Amino acid sequence: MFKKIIAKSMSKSPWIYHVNTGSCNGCDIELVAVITPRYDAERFGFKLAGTPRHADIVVVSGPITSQSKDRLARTLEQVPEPKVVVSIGSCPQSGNVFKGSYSVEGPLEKYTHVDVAIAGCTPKPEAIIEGLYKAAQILQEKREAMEK
Amino acid sequence: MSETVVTMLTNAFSVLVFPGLLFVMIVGLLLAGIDRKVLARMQKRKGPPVLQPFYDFFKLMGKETIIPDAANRRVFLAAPIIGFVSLVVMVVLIPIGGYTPFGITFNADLIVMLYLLTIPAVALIIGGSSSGSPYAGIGISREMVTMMAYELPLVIVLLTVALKVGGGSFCFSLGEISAWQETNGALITHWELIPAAIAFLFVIPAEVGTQPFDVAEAETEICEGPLVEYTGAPLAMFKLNTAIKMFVMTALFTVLFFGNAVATEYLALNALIVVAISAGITVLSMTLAHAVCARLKIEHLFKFYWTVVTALAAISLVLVWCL
Amino acid sequence: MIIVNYIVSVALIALGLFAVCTKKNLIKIVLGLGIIDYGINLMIVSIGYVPGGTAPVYTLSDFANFVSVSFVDPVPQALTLTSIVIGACVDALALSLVIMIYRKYKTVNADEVRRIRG
Amino acid sequence: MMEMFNNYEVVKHFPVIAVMGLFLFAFLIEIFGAKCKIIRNTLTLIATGGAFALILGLIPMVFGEGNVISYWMGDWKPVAGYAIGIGYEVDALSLFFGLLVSGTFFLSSIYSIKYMSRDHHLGHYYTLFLMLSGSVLGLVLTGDIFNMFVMIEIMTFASVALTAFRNKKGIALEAGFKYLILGSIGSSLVLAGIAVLYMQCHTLNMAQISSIIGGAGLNPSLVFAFALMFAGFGVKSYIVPFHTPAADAYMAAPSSISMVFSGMVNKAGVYALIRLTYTIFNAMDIPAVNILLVTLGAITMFIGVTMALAQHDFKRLLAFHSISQIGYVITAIGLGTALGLSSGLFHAMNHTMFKGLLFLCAGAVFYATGTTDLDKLGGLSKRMPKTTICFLIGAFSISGLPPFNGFASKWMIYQSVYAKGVESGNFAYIFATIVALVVSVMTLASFIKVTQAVFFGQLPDKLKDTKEVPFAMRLPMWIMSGLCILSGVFYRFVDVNVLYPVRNAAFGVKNYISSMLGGEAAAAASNVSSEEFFTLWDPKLWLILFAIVLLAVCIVVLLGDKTLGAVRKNKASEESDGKYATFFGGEKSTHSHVAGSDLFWGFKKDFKGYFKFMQGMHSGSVNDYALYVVVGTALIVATMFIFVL
Repeated sequence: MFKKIIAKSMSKSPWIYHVNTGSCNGCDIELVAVITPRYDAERFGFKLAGTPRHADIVVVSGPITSQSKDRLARTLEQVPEPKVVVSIGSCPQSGNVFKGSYSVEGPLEKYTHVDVAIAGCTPKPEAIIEGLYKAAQILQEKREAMEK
Repeated sequence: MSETVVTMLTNAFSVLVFPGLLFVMIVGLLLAGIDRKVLARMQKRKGPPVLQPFYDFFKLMGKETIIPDAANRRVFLAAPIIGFVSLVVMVVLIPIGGYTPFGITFNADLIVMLYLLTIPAVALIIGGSSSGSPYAGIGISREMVTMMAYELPLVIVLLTVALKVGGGSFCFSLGEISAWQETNGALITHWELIPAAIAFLFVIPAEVGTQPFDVAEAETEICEGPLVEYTGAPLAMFKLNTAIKMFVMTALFTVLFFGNAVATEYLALNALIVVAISAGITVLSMTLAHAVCARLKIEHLFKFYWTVVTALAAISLVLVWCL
Repeated sequence: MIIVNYIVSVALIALGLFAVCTKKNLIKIVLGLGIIDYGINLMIVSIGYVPGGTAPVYTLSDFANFVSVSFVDPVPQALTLTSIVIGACVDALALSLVIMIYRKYKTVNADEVRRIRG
Repeated sequence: MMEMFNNYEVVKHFPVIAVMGLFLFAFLIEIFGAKCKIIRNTLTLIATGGAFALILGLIPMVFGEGNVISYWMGDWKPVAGYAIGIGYEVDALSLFFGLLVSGTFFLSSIYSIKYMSRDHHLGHYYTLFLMLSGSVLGLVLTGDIFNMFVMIEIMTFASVALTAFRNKKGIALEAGFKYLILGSIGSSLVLAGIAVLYMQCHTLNMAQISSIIGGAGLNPSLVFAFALMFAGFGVKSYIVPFHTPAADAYMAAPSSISMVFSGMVNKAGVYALIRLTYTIFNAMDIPAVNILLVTLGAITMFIGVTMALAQHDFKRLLAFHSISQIGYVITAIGLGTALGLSSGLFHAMNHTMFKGLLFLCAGAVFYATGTTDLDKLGGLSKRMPKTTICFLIGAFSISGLPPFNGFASKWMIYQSVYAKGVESGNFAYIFATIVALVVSVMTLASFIKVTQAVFFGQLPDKLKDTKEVPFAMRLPMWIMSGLCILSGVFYRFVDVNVLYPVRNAAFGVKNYISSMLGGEAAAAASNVSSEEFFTLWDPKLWLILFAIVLLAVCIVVLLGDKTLGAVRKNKASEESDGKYATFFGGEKSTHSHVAGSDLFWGFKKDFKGYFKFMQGMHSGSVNDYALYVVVGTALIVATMFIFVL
C-alpha cells in the first residue's frame, strides 16, 4: 500500500531545482512567472527547492557554456534518485543563437539524459507547466521502475 | 494482572495513537496543509490541495537518502528522529481538553515544556551542523539566534500565566492552569493577559520557522540552511517535525489561554475543538504574517523580539504583578 | 596609643591597594601586595595588645602568689607569624613570575603584559 | 570490616589522615618520583585514591546517621567551652564538598597520567597537584577559620604555580601572575576580616564564633568583618566583578588542572561563602543579604555567558561558562530557603561533573591537535567520535536539556527563585528567574558554537591525521558522562539521599556548635522547614515514553528500508565522489570554515555596544582587575552597612 501511495505522491509533489547554464534570463523569468498567482503551479504541488539535495526535477535553461559545464555536472550528480531532467527553451537543445560560439559546449544531451524538453524562445508559461507536469508523471514512472 | 495489561494497553494507545504518534502526525500535516491553502487564497491563488504536505512527506520517504562524505553519519541520521520523538512525547504531556493519559502526577510543567521545546530545534541544529556544509553552518547560527530571540518573550509569557493562575502561590503545572480556567474563565478573557497572548502569537511563527521568521532556512539565500544536505527520509522527518511543531505550539496556546474553559465531557469533541482552535491560531499567527511580510534579516528579527514582543509580554507581567 | 596603630595599618593597606591599582611596573605591584600584608599584620598584632600587659608566660611565682596578671593575647602573634611567612611566599612567587614574564615579554610594564584579554 | 565505618573513634581520624596524607605524598613524590615515571604515577594514584576512599568511608557516619565528626589536633579539646586548638569538623555540608573534591582530584590524576606525559619536570607537577588537592580538601573539612585562610593561601600558591606550569607560553605566566595578585588581594581581605572577627569574638573556631554572634547579634564591627570576608570569599569563588583572573587561568592552565580549578577550586569559594553566611553569621534571614547574593549571582551569570559568546578559544569560553554557572549557584544559595540551598548545591555538584567533562574534552582536543583555537579547529567528530559523544553529553548537560543533570538542577533553581519571589512579594526574584532562563539559552548557543567550530563543520587539511585520544584519558571522561546522565535521571534519589542531609546540616547551626564544643545536647538535626521540591517531571517515565516512541519509529524505519524508500546506507564503490560531496552551489567543494567569531553576528550586532564595552573592560591589565576588586569590595561593604545594619 505504501508503495502505491509513495508512487502516487511522486507525481503530486515534484520539487524543482533550477540551473542557469548561461541563459539570457528570458526562460528564467518565465519559470518564475509559472509560480505567480496567475499561473500558480503550486496547484500541482510544484515548489522551488533551494538545494539540489531536495529536488526531484532539475530544470536547465541556457546553452551549456564551458564555464557552467562542470558546475552543471556536479549539481546533477547531487540530486537524489529518482530524478528528472527538464530543459527549458531552445538553448539547451540546440544552442539556439549561441550555437557555434567558442564558449558554448551544448547541447545538454551530451552530458545527461533529458527527460522532457520544452521548446520555444522563450516557451510560454502554459507550455512550461505542461512540460513540468509531464516530468512529474515520468518521475512516478521512474519510481515504479525503481521498485522492480 | 489483567488491570496492568489494560493500563499498559491504554498507555501504549495514548502514546502511539491518541494523542501521540498517529494523531499528531495527521493533525500536524493537516495544519500545514491548511496553512498553505489559506495562504494561497489570501494571495488570490488556487493553491495546493490541503493534503499537499502528506504528498510531500510520502514523496520524500520514497527518495534516495544520501549521506555526504563530510557528515558524521550517526548524528546526521539520529538528529531528525530525536527531534521527532521529543515532539511526540511533548504532545502526550499537553493536557488536551484536560485529558492527561498518564495521570496528573506525570503532567507537564511550564519549565519542562520550555526545555522540551528546545530539543527539536537543537536536533535540527546538531543535524545541520553534522552535515559539514558551510551553508548549514550559517543556518544553524541563525536558528540559534532566532531561538535566543523568542526565548525571552516566551519565558515572560509563561511566567505571567503562572503568576496569574498561582496568585501568590506557586503554580507551574499546565494541568492546574488548564483547570483554573474552568472556574475563572479563559485567560484570554482577562484583559491584562491580552498583550501576553499577542506576544505568544508572535512567538509561534519564530518557533515553527515560517515565512517572515524563517531566516534559518532561507532557501533563496542559504539553500535551506541546516537542511541543505538532507535528502529522503531524514528530510521528511524534519518536514514532519515542522508540521508537528505547529500543532504543539498552537495546542500550547490553547491550553494556556483557553484551557478547560472550552472543554466538554467528550474526549473526541475536545480533540476536535482543540484542533479547530489550533487551525484558527495557525491562520492568525502564521499564515497572516506569511502573506503580509517579507523575510526579515536576522538582526532585525532579534531586535523585533527583544523590543516589541518582549515589551508586550512585560506589560502583561507588570499588570499581573501589580493587580 | 593603640589607635595610631589602626590608623597606620589602614593607611598602609590603602597605600598598598593604591600601588596595585595604579603602578604600571610589575615589581611595584608586587611591592604593593607586600605593603597590604604589612598593614594587615600590624592590625592583627595590635588586636592582641592589652595596655600594661606582659608576655603571656606564667611563672611559678605567679601561681604561688596568686597574682592576677594581665598579659597580651598570644594568638594574634602566632597568626602574624604565619601571615608573614605566607606574605614572604607570595612575594617570592610573584617576583619569580615577574622574572619569567620579563624573559618572555621583554618588559615589566603592566600595560604590555596583556596578551589575554577580551 | 563494615563495623569500622560505624565506629566513631576510628572514623574521626579519616579527614585529617586524608588531608595530611595528600601533603605527605606531595613531598614523597618530589623525593622519590622526580625521575621515575612509574613511582610517580603510583604514588599520585595512591594518594588521591586513598583520600577519596577515606572520604567515602565517612558517608555511613555522616550521611547515614547524621553525626558531625569533630577532631581536635593534638587533642586540644575546648576547656570551659573555649576552643583554642585547631579543630576539624565534618558535617554533611563539608562531606558533600569533600566528596566532590576528592573525587574530582582522583579522576583528574587518572587523566593527568596520559595527558601530561609529553611535558617535562612532572615531579613538580604532581607535587603541586597533591598540594592543591590537600589544601582544597583541608579547606572544606576544617572547622577553624584561620586554618581555612592558610589552606586558601596554599591553594592560591599551588594554583598559580600550576597555571604557569607550561611556562613556555607567555600567556601561562601572565595568567599566573594575575591570578596571584588578585588571589592574594582576596586572601588579604579574608585575613583582614578574620582579624576584625577575632577582635570581637576572641576565638578562631567557627562553631564558637557562630555561637557568640548568635547570642550577641550583629554590631558594626561584625558587619564590617562580614563584608570583608564576603568579598574575600567572593574573590575566591570568582563572582563578577572578581572573575577576571579565573578566565585567564582556566585558559592557560593544563586541562587536567582547569578541570579541578573549575570543578573544585571555585567551589571551595562557594563552600566558604555558604559557611560564612549560613553557619558563622547565620545571616540568611536578612533580606538584604539574600538580595545582594541573588543580584550578584544574576549579574555573574549574565556577564559570564555573554563574555563566553564572544570568545575564540575553547578553554577560555569554558572558563567564562564556569563563572556563569557559579552565578546560578550563588543565586540559589542566596535565597536562604531549603529548596534554594539544595538546588544550589545540586547545581554545584552537577557543574563539577559536566564542566570537568568539558574541560577534559578540551584537553583531549588539545592533546590530539595541539590547539584550542576555535578558528583553527573543525570537523573532529569523524576523527574523534568518542570524544564528540562525551562533549555532546557535557554540552547538553550544561545547557540544561532534559534528561541530563543540568536540567534537573536548573529546574530546581528556577522553581526556588520563583517561589521565593512569589512568597516574599519581591519582584527582583521574578526578574532573576527570567535572567536565569534566558542565560540558559545563551549557554546552549555558545555550546552550539563550540560544537560547530570544533567537532562538526569541515575538517581542515592540517588536522587530517588526528587520532582519538588513548583510553586512559577517555576513562575519566566516560565516568563523568555516566555521572551526568545518572544524576539527571535519578535526581530524586540524589535529592533525598544526599541533598536533604546536606541542607539540614547547613541549617542546623545549633547542632554544628554543640557537637564541636560539647555544651547542650545536640538539637534535633532537622529543624528545617520541610519545603519539598514540587515535581511534575519524572525523567524515568519520560525516558520510557521516549523509548517507546523511538522503538515505534525505528520499527517503521527498518521496515521502510524495503518498502518506503531506496535508502542506501553506504556509498557503493563504483559511484563517483561528486554525489557525496558537500553542496557548494555547483562549485567544487573547498574548505570553508564557519565557526568561532562570526557565528552569532546577528545577535552580536544588536548588542554591539555592550560587547565592545565588556571586552574593553576585560582589558587584560592587572591594574584594572585589581581596581575592580577594590571597587567591588567597597560596594559590598557599603551595601552591608546601609542595608544590613
